[in-house]
Amino acid sequence: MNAANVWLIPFAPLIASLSILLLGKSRRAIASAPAIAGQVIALTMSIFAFARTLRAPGYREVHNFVWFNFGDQSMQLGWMIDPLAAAMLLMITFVGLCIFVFSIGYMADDKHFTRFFAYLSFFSAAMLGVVIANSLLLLFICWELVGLASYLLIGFWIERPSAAAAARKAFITTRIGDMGFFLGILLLYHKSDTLLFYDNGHGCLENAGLLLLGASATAIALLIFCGAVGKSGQFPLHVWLPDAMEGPTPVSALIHAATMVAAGVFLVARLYPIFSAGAINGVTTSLTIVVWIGVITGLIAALIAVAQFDIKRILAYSTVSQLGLMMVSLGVGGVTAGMLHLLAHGFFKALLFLGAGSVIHGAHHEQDIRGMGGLRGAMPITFATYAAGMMALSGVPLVFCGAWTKEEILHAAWRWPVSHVPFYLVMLGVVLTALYMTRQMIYVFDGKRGPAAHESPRVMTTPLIVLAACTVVLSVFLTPAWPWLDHYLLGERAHVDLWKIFDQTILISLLLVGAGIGLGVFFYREALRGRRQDPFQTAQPALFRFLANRMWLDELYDYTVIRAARMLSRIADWLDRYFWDGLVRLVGLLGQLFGIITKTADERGINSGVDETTVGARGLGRVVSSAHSGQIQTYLGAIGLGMLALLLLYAWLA
Amino acid sequence: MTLSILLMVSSALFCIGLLAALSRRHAIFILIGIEMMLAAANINFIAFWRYNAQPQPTGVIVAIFAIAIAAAEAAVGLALIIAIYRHYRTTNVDQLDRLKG
Amino acid sequence: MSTGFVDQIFVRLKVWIMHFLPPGHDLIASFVSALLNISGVLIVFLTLFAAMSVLERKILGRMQNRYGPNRVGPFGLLQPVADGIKMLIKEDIVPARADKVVHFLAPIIIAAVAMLTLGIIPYGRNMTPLSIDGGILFFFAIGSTTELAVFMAGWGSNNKFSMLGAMRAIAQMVSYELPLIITTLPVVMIVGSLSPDQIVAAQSKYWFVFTPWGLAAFLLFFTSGLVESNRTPFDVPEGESEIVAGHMTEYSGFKYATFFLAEYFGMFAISGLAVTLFLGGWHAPLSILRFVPSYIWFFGKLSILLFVFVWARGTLPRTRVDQVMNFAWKFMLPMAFTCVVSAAVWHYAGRGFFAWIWSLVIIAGVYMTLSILLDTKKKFAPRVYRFAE
Amino acid sequence: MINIAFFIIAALTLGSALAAATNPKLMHAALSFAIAFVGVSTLFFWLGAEFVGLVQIFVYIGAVAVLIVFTILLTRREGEQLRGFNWSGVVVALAVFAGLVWSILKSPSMSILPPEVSPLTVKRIGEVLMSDYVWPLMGVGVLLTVALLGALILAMEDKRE
Repeated sequence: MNAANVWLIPFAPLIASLSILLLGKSRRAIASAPAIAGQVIALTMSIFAFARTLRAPGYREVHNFVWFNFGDQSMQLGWMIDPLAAAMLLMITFVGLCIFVFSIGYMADDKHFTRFFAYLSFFSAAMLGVVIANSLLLLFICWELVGLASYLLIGFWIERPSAAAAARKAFITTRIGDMGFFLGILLLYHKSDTLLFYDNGHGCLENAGLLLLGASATAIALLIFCGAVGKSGQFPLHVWLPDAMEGPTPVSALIHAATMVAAGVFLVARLYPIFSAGAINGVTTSLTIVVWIGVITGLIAALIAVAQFDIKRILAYSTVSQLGLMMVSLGVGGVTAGMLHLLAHGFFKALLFLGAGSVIHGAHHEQDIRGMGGLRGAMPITFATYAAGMMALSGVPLVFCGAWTKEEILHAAWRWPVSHVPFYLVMLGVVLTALYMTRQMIYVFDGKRGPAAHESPRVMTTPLIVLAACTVVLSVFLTPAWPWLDHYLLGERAHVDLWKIFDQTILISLLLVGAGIGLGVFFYREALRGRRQDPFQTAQPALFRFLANRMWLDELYDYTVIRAARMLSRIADWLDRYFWDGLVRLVGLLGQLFGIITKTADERGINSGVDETTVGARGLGRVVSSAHSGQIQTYLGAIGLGMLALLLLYAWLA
Repeated sequence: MTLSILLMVSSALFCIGLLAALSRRHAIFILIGIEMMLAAANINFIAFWRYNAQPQPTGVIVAIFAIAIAAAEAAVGLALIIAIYRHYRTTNVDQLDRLKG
Repeated sequence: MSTGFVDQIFVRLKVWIMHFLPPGHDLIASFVSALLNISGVLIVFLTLFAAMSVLERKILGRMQNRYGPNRVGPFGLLQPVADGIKMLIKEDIVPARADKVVHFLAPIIIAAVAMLTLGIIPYGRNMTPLSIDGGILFFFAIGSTTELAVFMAGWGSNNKFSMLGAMRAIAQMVSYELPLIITTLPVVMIVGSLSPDQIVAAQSKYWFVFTPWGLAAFLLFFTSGLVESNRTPFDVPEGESEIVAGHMTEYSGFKYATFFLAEYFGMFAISGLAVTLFLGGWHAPLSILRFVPSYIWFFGKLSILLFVFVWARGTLPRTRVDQVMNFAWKFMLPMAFTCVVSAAVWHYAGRGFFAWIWSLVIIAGVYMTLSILLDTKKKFAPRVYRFAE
Repeated sequence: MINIAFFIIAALTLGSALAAATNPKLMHAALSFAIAFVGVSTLFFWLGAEFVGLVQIFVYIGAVAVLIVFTILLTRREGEQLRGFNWSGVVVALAVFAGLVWSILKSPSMSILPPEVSPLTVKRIGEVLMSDYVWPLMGVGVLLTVALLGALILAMEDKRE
């Protein structure tokens, strides 16, 4: 699987998607087979690609080609394999495969089964395209295809108005960010004359290309970051992500946990050279902004998550919060830490969402955690795997991968020279994460037995078990003692050093997580014995309402942005109606006036003349037509005579 | 044997063809007349080639092409006559004057 | 060559006669030469016609387990003389409403055409009566006039059966003229000349019938020739049980004999051309056998082909009209084109052993495909005969 | 001697052509037409263009004449008055003939004798056709194919009826 063939990886699911669409609605039984097959093929090829990157540290292979020429310039596209792409490929295809398998069970009763798998495969193809792109243009194309797939999947149940609205909201909100992204691409192309990342020293991410950018690097980075903000649900464009939970749960797992939202983080990581261009001590304006956006997002989302009751919504805010964390990590210079957290998060958040899906499926599509409870007995496998995911997310150390990556991020934040405020806020976020996850666990699985529930079928639990196992296994590659994956991304060789496990931060980490879980147990367990009322809500109703209503950010947008847009359109409408329309009408009146004048002139003056002419022409025609007897021999005779005349003329002239 | 006598023979054939095309009522005779006129032209081509002593046999080649085209013309023309006959039940060109002005 | 004298005896005879002419008169010399050639051909083929007419009846008789004519002369060999006398003194009936001129001209034209086509065939070394550059083209150009003559016979008789017979004859002759001409194309292509003399000269090493394309083309050519001369099994135009005698229905006496003569001359001409094109003309099959005069070889080969004509007549039943036409367009024509392609491949593959193989493969492939298609596919397969209900 | 042959050929050709143009019997006219074309091809032989003469016989006697008599058969109808003759055509034809003859006689360069040339072989014609005139040859091939198909479609029975 060399770079020239790497396009086959997204191509497999794409073909699968098309073939499913061609199958038609009625072939439910085999509709999932092409999707699974496409994903398995993509996974196999990704493993080969990954194996290729192991040949040497920092292995990178690109394949560029000319897409089209305009004038004397050419637009080049290309794809690449490097550790970043290979790791992402592996994560996306593997998690995607688990989710696909899960979907067979989850969507078994849905009437649009085939369409669902076609969309899923299409999404997978687009996302893989984003990862392997070696050209910002190709990346942008796939990026938009990802957006389209997300729109289709969020609005999958089109008959629900809320789903349609959510799909629209997601599409429009991300489009705002993409506008900035596109402007950034244009600016980048204007400055560097290429959109290829790596091109034997001429790419825009290589030193020569970066020198061309100069001072405009900050502007470009910030514009491109707009795209990342939109796609990864960062403040202030995060509002679409919780609403996107209207889609089927596997979609939430695939898009809003594992892959699509990761695209924004991936984009920043991929374009990190532009963000860090001209850095002094690892700090640039653009990176600082990234840090602060990440911090704000992480904190706000974690706070909101505490006050939610919808099981998927909690997870969605958790996702937003974790993405904020990754952004912080990228901003403070811990690129590998951010990416590792992204990969680990992909696994355990997919696990959590699928677990939530299993719960919802088992609890007859109940999504409110207050309506659940005591599911531990009814759904043991789901409970166990969900607990593993919860601990990974909360960052329980040693065996869960989330812990190590979180710790690395804390490390990186601590080392940031500008300010230590992000470090403390991130710590607060970690505590909150543990808190709301504990709350969720207690609500869902503990306490009194809620409504009747049943364990999900094997086809759904198997992916859960596999993913849970992965969260544990992955941690082996992430420990500070043998940070293999870390160094793999950095392009270095890893060394075993067991003592590093017992760094001081592990104590902090333990402390934070313990505090979070302890607080959660303290707050909720006791309170839950009898009643299903949130103790936080009773203690601080005003604050709770503030958080439960998502800090009224949606309403704020309604009152500001949307109202402003409405106002503007109303003004435009008024102008159109009265000002421009008036002008048009005036012109029309003038035209009518002119028409009346010409009509009079026509009827009185010209018409009679034309009539006379036509009468004359008709008479002439009658005379001439009498020569046309319709008999071919007459014509032939005329030709003969004409020839004779020509002959005589010629002979006479000669 | 001079060229002019040959040319006179060919022009006589041409005029007989013209006569057939102009005077006969039956549509097939128009075709026969045209074939005769083409043959007369062919005689001219061959005659000019023979009396010109050029190395390139252009006249012969043109005559061959003319014969091929005349064959095609005859085939299509006769097919037309059959089609016309089927439609109007006549081959009398005096009655085929739908295009009369 | 030791046998040169016997081989060239007729040529020498002509030269000897010519030397009596006064010198200096080229025109007279060429006129006399032509006359000698024509009379030679006529004498030989009229004799052959007479012999053929009786031999055919005798062979057919043997094939049908009877004696055949054996009353006139020794072994019935004088039968043609008796037939001739009978034909000459028979009453010549012309139908009252016949188109007299056309009715009269038709047998003359048809016989003249058959005789003319005999002119271009090389009967032996230096023994071509009319040696022109485009001999093959001459043969077919003159031969195609037969159709018009047959039409004249049918039209002039003013008889339904005559007209139907003529129509059938023309339809099948036009259809089979295509494979007939196209199968000569490979030979013309390989030799690079339309002259029969050069075609025979090109076969001094091997006969074209010994190449795959040559064999296929020969068989196709011979079959087409069978149709062109309206012989059994393709004598549909004169099928007695259907349309009396086709275009010859209204002819009697010597005119009928003339048609008969034309048919046999046509047969001779087609066989002679087949010998010239494919069977090496007057060449001996082996170089040891060169001492036998060339014309003996030619007429030997000709006799074998004529025997095959008779053999086919004695063996095969008459085909139906639609069968004849289907066979022409669905089998003969594609195979004829295949021969052309195959010959081209043979030439460009170097005319060696591998060329032989390639050529064979092409012909065999197309033959198999056509056979399978014609046998199985409903669209191509022959019409299934159904009994009247 | 040669000249006598020419005059015989010319007389035969023109005579049968005139018969073809004026004979009231359709079939006789068509057959006269065939004879006229035999005459024309003999004229080609006489002029040294043997190949063209053979092609002429091949195409006109073998194909066009047969087509014409077939067409006559197919469009025959009893009681149709087709024997009329348009005398104005004679006038036109004669006038054209007079004009042609006058212009031929008036041109001084026409009264020349043929030069001695080597006979034109079929091989030479083939070479010229395949080299200098290969594109016209292909054009004629396409034209013939199109004419074949066109004639077929024109003469085909309408399926509706």
